Amino acid sequence: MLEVRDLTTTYGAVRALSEVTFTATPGKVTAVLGANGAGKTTLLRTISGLVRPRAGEVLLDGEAITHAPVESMCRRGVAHVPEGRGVITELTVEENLRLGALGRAQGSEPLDLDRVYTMFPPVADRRRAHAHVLSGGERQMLVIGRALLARPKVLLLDEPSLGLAPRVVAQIFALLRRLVESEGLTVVLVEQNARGALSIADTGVVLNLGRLVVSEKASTLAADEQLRHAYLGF
Amino acid sequence: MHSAQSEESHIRTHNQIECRPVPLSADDAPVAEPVFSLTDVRVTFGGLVALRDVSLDLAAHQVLGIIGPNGAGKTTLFNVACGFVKPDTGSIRWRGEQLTRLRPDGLADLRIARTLQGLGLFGRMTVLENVMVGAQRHARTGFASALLALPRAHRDERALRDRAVAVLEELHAAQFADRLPDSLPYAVRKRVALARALVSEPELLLLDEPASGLSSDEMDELSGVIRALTERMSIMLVEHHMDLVMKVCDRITVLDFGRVIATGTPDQIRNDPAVMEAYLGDEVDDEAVSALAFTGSDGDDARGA
Amino acid sequence: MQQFLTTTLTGLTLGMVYAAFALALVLIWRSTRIVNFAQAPMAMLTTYVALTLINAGYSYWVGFAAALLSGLLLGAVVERVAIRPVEGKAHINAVILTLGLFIVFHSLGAIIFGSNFRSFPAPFGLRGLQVGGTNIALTGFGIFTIVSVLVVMLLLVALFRYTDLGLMMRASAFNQEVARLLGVRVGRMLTLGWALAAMVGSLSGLLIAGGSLVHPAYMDSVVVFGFVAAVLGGLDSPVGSVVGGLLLGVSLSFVSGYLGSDVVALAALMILMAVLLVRPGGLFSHAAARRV
Amino acid sequence: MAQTTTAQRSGKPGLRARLGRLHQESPLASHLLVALGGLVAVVLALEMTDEFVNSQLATMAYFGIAAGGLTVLTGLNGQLSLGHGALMAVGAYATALLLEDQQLPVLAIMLLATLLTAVVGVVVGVPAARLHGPYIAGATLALAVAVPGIALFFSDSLGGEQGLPVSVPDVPGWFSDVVFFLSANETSTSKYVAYLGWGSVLLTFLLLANLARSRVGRTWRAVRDDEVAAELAGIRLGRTRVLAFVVSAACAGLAGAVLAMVVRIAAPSGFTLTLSLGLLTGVVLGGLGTLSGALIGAALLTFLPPLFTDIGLGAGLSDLQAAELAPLVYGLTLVFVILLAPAGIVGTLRERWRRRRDRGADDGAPEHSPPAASSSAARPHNHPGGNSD
Amino acid sequence: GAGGRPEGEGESSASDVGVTENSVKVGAHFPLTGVAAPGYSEIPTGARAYFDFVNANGGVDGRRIRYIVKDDAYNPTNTSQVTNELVLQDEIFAMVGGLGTPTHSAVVDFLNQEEVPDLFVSSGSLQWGDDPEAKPYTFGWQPDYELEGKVIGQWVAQNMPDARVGLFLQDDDFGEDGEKGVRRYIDDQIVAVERYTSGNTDVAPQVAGLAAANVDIVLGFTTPSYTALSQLVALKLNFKPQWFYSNVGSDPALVGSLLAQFSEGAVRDGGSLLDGVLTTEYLAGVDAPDDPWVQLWQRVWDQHGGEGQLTNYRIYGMAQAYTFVQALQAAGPNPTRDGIVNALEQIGSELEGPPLAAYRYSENSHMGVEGLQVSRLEGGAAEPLTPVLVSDIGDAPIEEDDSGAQDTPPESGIPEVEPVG
Ligand SMILES: Nc1ncnc2c1ncn2[C@@H]1O[C@H](COP(=O)(O)OP(=O)(O)OP(=O)(O)O)[C@@H](O)[C@H]1O
Ligand SMILES: Nc1ncnc2c1ncn2[C@@H]1O[C@H](COP(=O)(O)OP(=O)(O)OP(=O)(O)O)[C@@H](O)[C@H]1O
Ligand SMILES: [Mg+2]
Ligand SMILES: [Mg+2]
Repeated sequence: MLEVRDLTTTYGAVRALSEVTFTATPGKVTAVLGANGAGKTTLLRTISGLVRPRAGEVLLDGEAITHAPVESMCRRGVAHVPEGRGVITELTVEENLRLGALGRAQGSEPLDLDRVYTMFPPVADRRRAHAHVLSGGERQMLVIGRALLARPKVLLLDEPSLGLAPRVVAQIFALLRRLVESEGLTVVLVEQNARGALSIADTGVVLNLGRLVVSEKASTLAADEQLRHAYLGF
Repeated sequence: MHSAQSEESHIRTHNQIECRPVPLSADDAPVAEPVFSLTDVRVTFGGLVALRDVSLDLAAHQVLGIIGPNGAGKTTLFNVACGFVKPDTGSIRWRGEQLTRLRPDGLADLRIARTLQGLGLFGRMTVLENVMVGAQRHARTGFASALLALPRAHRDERALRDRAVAVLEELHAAQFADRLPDSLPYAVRKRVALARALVSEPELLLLDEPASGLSSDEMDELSGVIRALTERMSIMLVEHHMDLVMKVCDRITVLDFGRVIATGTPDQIRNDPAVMEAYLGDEVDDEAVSALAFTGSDGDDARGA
Repeated sequence: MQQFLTTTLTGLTLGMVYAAFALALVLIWRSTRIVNFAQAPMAMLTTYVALTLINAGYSYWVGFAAALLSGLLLGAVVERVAIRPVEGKAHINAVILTLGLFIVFHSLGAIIFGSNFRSFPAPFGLRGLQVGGTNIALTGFGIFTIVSVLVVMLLLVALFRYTDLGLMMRASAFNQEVARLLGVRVGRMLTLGWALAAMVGSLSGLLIAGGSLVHPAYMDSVVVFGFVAAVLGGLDSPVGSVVGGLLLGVSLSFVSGYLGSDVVALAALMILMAVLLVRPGGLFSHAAARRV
Repeated sequence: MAQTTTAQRSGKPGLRARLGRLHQESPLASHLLVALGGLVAVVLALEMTDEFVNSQLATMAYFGIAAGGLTVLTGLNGQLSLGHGALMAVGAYATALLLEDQQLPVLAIMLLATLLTAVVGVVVGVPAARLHGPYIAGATLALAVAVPGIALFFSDSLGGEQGLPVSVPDVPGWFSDVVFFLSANETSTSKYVAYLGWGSVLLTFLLLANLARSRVGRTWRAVRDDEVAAELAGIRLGRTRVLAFVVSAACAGLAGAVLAMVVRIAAPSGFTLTLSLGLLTGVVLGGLGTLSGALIGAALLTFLPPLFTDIGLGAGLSDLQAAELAPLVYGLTLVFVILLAPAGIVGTLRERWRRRRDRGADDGAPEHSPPAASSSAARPHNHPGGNSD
Repeated sequence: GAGGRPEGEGESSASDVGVTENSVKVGAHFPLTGVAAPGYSEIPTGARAYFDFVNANGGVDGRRIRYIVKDDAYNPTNTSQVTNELVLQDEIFAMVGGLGTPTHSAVVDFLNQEEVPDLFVSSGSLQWGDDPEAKPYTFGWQPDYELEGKVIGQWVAQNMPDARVGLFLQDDDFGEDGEKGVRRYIDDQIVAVERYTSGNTDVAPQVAGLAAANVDIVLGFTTPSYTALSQLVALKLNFKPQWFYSNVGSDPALVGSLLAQFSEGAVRDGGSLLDGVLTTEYLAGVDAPDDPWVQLWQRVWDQHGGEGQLTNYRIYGMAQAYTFVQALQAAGPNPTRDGIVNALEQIGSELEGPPLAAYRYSENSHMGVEGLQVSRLEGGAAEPLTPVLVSDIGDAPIEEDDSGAQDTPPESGIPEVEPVG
């Protein structure tokens, strides 16, 4: 279980997060929604320690990890798929995946890299190539696959559908559902594509200008036209 | 010029599904006189064939959408059109002329502009300066007048600035003129990138995933902008957001594994089973998903609590 | 003929020395993306450590080991104290920082050890070998040099190509943030990279010094030619830096012998330019990167 | 840009704002104004100080010119040159050779030396333009050590190791008259050379400031920030890089010409790697990409080392220890500046100042704030179109 | 006490720039840091020790000599800066012993223009003394390289007339002037010329070139470290010609110690490697501990030296300092800049001092020591093979003149020169 309590993060004078509190439960997908610049990315980066919060705390299974080093997150079972440039382009595709498996959660068995290749055939074709030759979508697939090789308990996804073909998005969402249901994975999903995200999420939280303004069951949120209009624009 | 015949035969050889390329029914927008066309373009990277004899046409003041699975070769197609990638075979025609020895830095003069799949903004320059760089083509004065800060250089500079401001205003981004791009929300940065492309007053605009990372609202806005732009230019658009593609494109070309598997109007494409199968469909390949779904894997019970 | 042979052989040994230095630069480049100009005076300091021990009566090999160890330590300390704060910042800042360290170590060396020429012993003979009555301009120490550089090169190749440690080091160099997210202890990797590089640098210092003279500036020309060798090879490739070192060593030896030693540096420039004109990323660079 | 800073430093907000506006309206006028102010300052400085300080200022002048050129190349165009000392050598040797036969007026000689170095800049810049980061560093490093060898190789015409003596031109009568009229001081040759040097500084900086502000400077920065995007905007990468290199080389050539007259000799050992690296450190210490930073860097290069030696001697060290101490302290200064003020002196001051201004008046009209090398202060913003209907 | 002449003969006063009632300020530029520092940086320590010795004994005419040394790192740009400091800021009375040809060239015009006596430049270039009209304030000190070349050339011509001669030269005025001198006698015997650039320590290609030309004797105009390097390469190539090194590079104590440490078996005793090597001498060095001058230097160094041993570089500095004290005494109780120059021109050639031969100072020449002798190194010491051979630049003949070698130092160790005029 991942709990976020009163999290406040600033960039210089800019307050990107103000006293955000929510809980992501195992076996559930929590969608984090909000307009551009609402603070979604900052939220995930604060959870995984890339940015240090001004105040508040992050608890993983009751243990405070607010100030734990970023490097330790993987081993604690928290995997973060960063927004955009998550591929180490100078390494080969396979090396990127090997790195993912190297940092897997404590006590977990390694997964065969081939599993990623089965899930994402375009990546498989390019396994010996340097990652910089990959197309935008192929990179995104690589990053997601790499995060899963770390066998996380908590998966933080920052706009995973960015640049992916609709079919692949469907595939990934299906995978997420499967993982959540059968493995009890905790998923925090940041999406610009609110409709898609809500369709697979159990709960949805909405950020606006760094504040958490709504926290609802996903189905309720999708049904509430007023909310949707006010914050999600669809 | 290629013939419709050859294109057709290609598609037939690679694709069992019959799909009728241009020309289409009479009520369609006329494609009679394409301003931009690629003919039999082939690109290989080592052993990988990224584009397999691709041909396509774009008529004036139309929007051509290019869609297809990831890695299908869409960006590569743009790269060919921009001179970043030299095709092994095939030719490019623009405004009735064959483009040989195309170089990216010559595009602006050819009145072609492109946005990048990444943003490619100049990080240490203000938004205004970013856009003014795009206006480079309109500059009239050279090194000497810049060195001596002659009045005409100053006038020139002001003209560039005015153009840049005008485009920024058009895209509702003028209030960010003095900011550095990194500090701006993603959607604004995307508009800045678009402004930089537009300020050169292109007649052909290549947009690579202009909607990625945008909210639905912003996407609506964007489609308005794109439609409005067709007044002034022809547009090629790579995008994975089908809502946007269907809304703004006059015609759509679908790539898969570097081949054209379909070309037609949005309606035709929407219902094309081959496209459905390769790209649009949302039925899930169960085998693939279970590969990464841990369960049933070699070590699923070893996972720590 | 004799002169040709001599020139080739001395060029070969010299090239190996450049290669050793280039390997150290490649190692740091691969693990932190920084070109370490301070490598030369760092190696100078560790060579003096060895010299001090040897002069105090210890055997050559004790000094040798001590120099390598102190190199390891010095590299780690330098990375921790000075380099860590600028890692991941503007590239030029790191360059200037290593230049600053260059000056600091240089004058420290002169202050601590004096700025006189001192001779440095070699563990093997310095007389040319005799092969069938003719003299070959290859000494026992020369052979030692060649062998040890090749061994180091192979070890580095193995480290980077086949081990997880090497992979993590490279990941840290390329993208610290992503590497952290993947659980790589980036700080440790960087320290390790510097420590290993400084050790290889120390080795090159010992090899250059062996059977020759040392003074606080004795590594200065090596930094130039070693860097040129590394760039020739492509900066990323251990094999490349050895090839670059040999190419440079042998050709400069010929230039010096047949054209005059004053144009040696000019020749180095020409060779570098010629190679970079054909391959802007060095001899062993990968295929041109995808730009868009 | 850098060119505003002189005005900025002079202080009162009212004046600054007015200057700022002038700067927007007519950059040339504001640059000229600053240059004129500079000229007055130069005359005052040279007339009020003794011959020794004059000579130090002359030294600072050639460092300043070269540093100005280098800061443009590295700061604005992102090319790292470790070989500017070699380009200075070209200018210096040209000056020495031209002054030898006393045919041309000194200004013409300086111009020719500058042009010649610019030509060499083309020769070096064309291949260098294809290179990146450490590769260009390597190539220019090799250049720095190779060029002195040329002087040795052609020792018949270039004087070999001993170098070429430089016969400093006589002070023209009108010049000493003007100086006498202004200050009632006599003009020695070394003072004349200092005037030549500072005249060159002002001219160079005026032109560089013009360039930096113009379209040309903008294309340089665009290439520095993103090559692909710059190319798509119609910028010819190679040509742009070469141009920046040539401009910078020309500055180095002029600096070399001044150096030759100040030092009165052009010898290979005067243009070692130390010179090239010194320039670079000066530029970074002062604040990369800013002309005022280049000037500060030049001052540091001129005044710091003797200061450290004197302090060392004053503390009772032996000559040798004091001599070694100077580089030690210099190196340490370098290290600490990079660690504590990575944006250099000017960059750091400017950032301080901006932060204070931001705190003082948070939503003042956005001024033309230069994109300084380091951080970008982001301000809160409302997302347009976020809270629509 | 020992301070030259009794006091009261003249009023001590601030007679010129840098001179006060009780002090005379002199300056020098040396490479104390950088590539050229090894060795050369010892010279000023010797000079300072001797000045301290003089000061401790009452100075010259009651004036202490204040000796300011500035580091130029062997870079003419720096030389020009530090000379400005010395002349304009420190206001020295005279420059004494500034080192290096390119470095000192940068300031020689300035010094003459400012009318600062520029005494005893530490370099054997001809330009310090061959044109007193152009450089009236500048004086050389050591034998010029051309003179040395002539002596070496004549010796080879007389003793090895059939030998194939190879030259191994430093690529600057040192090698060039030396070659000029040598060629006056054995132009036709020279079959190979190899030049090394200072700073490039790989001399194997050059030595291999000499070996390939099958030379019988190599004449080396090298610095000590390059002497050592060439010996090492010769060892590696098994190349065994007769070696003849110029005075600059033959310092047997230094080169011997450099060669002494090399690896087990290869070079155990460095001195022995130099056995049989020929060289020239104009100043007795540490290898001749019985020489009265060397005994004086040893005494001075023991009393006033800093760290380290007495070395030939330090002896060089002391001998220069000794000459300066002589000149200052000759300039009288109220020395002026012009006065000291004038004094040197008047009586410079009669000064009795440490060098084996006299100085050539006169109104027409500011050249330094006029001769040297050829010696052979044996067991780490030089054994003379010839009397002192004196000559001058150009085609002046070489003559034997041992008179200068008879000079011995005064008991007090401080010269006693009568004021001129
Ligand atoms: N490194 C930074 N420095 C300064 N401000 C920043 C930085 N990163 C983000 N911000 C600002 O913080 C706020 C929140 O940004 P964040 O990236 O978390 O938003 P987001 O919801 O992820 O938006 P998007 O949909 O564009 O990814 C924005 O105003 C943004 O401009
Ligand atoms: N320079 C290159 N070297 C090798 N392979 C390349 C290169 N450029 C592209 N490729 C490969 O060619 C294929 C097509 O890439 P491209 O970028 O055109 O795909 P795309 O259709 O734009 O995909 P996406 O929708 O994911 O952006 C990919 O498999 C990619 O890995
Ligand atoms: Mg985000
Ligand atoms: Mg793409």
